[in-house]
Amino acid sequence: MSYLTDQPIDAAALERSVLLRAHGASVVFAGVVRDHHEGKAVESIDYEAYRPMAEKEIGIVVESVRASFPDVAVAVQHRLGHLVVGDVSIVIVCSSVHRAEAFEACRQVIDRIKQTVPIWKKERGPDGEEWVGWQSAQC
Amino acid sequence: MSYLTDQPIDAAALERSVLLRAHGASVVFAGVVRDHHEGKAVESIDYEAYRPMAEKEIGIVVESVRASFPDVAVAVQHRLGHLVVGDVSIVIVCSSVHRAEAFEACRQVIDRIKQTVPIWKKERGPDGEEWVGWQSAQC
Amino acid sequence: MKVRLLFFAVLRDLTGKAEALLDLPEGTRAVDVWNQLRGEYQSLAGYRHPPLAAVNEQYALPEQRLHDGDDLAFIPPVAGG
Amino acid sequence: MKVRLLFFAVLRDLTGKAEALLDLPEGTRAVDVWNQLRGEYQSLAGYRHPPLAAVNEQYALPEQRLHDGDDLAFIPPVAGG
Repeated sequence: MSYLTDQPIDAAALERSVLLRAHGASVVFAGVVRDHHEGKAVESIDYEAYRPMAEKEIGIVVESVRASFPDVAVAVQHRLGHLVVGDVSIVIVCSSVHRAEAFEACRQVIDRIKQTVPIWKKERGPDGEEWVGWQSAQC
Repeated sequence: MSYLTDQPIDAAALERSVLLRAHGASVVFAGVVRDHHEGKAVESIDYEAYRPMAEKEIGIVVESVRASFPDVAVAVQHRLGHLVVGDVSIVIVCSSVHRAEAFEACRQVIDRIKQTVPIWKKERGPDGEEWVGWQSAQC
Repeated sequence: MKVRLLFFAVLRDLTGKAEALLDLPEGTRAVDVWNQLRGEYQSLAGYRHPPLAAVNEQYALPEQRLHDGDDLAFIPPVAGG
Repeated sequence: MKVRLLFFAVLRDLTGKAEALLDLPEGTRAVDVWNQLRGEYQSLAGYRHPPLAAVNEQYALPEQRLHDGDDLAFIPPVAGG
């Protein structure tokens, strides 16, 4: 299954896809478009990816976290395209026998996806639009 | 709203009830009835509470975590009654501007609920039934 | 004085009751009620230390003295979540 | 040698292209392509250090030498999640 989608994410379906009868804990992280960023109002975000590479890089993150937490089942979907405030951009589900490793795995998956996966966002608001992170990358 | 329910928990509704436009992260913990406990097979669990006290104690946990994480919105529902493997017994939603405090708050809420709230479970399986924690409380 | 004793979970199963109205001498403590129960129910004999107690829906120490009209409950190990 | 250069996000906006087929001398490195872009596009002049590079869908060092048939992409600061 693809880690990327152009449709709204069905978090409940994602959760069911990994929950085993032996699992007692499910931790779900949802990233949501919020109405501000670094002091500026945000109305919408366009998410774009280098798709084949993003699929591979999310896969690398998932496999690496699975290796650290062998008892945790992991599912990820990242949405691309035009999202407005309140829309969910990413859902990560980690389910496991016990909760401690589900929390820890979920946290690691989102932290690492944010660091390494070639996905970008252009924020649009009343003051115009901007590719996040580009201005400050000047040197 | 009551923290206790005799019905299946609607996690999506609970999530919507706390998510603000300023929030960029939502962390959801679901506790699920699993098919084993301490080496024994489990088929179902009956959850019982000292209801008015359980409501108060969950409220104390929620207020205390809110005091530690003022930017985090918290919602909790615990289901009571007869649950089978795969049924969700508790859902905790923590949404916030940023993810770090949402993860931390969610973790603290479930850890503390498990410690202090007067809710009990009777596990049933092929080997009979048992109130969890009672045998080992002998002294 | 009258105290209402509430039974939950394993204690309700063992005693076969949901509650009992007790007539107790002034100064009775929660732990005294526990010891009385241990005398009545063989299955509680092994539990010398009382479980946590709750008086009027709040956790209380075993040594807490009870008052007329109190609700008392013993709280077996909790297992919510 | 031929190298396909892919543009994403801010770089696609700035160049107005999704991709370009480059004819490069043997031994060209990713950073050399970046410097060529900086010469062509005024808006990149301030970006002396190249963003991360990817060769054939894998992260690569700026000094990596390119080969005929490679896909090269510069990866502006990522912002997924």
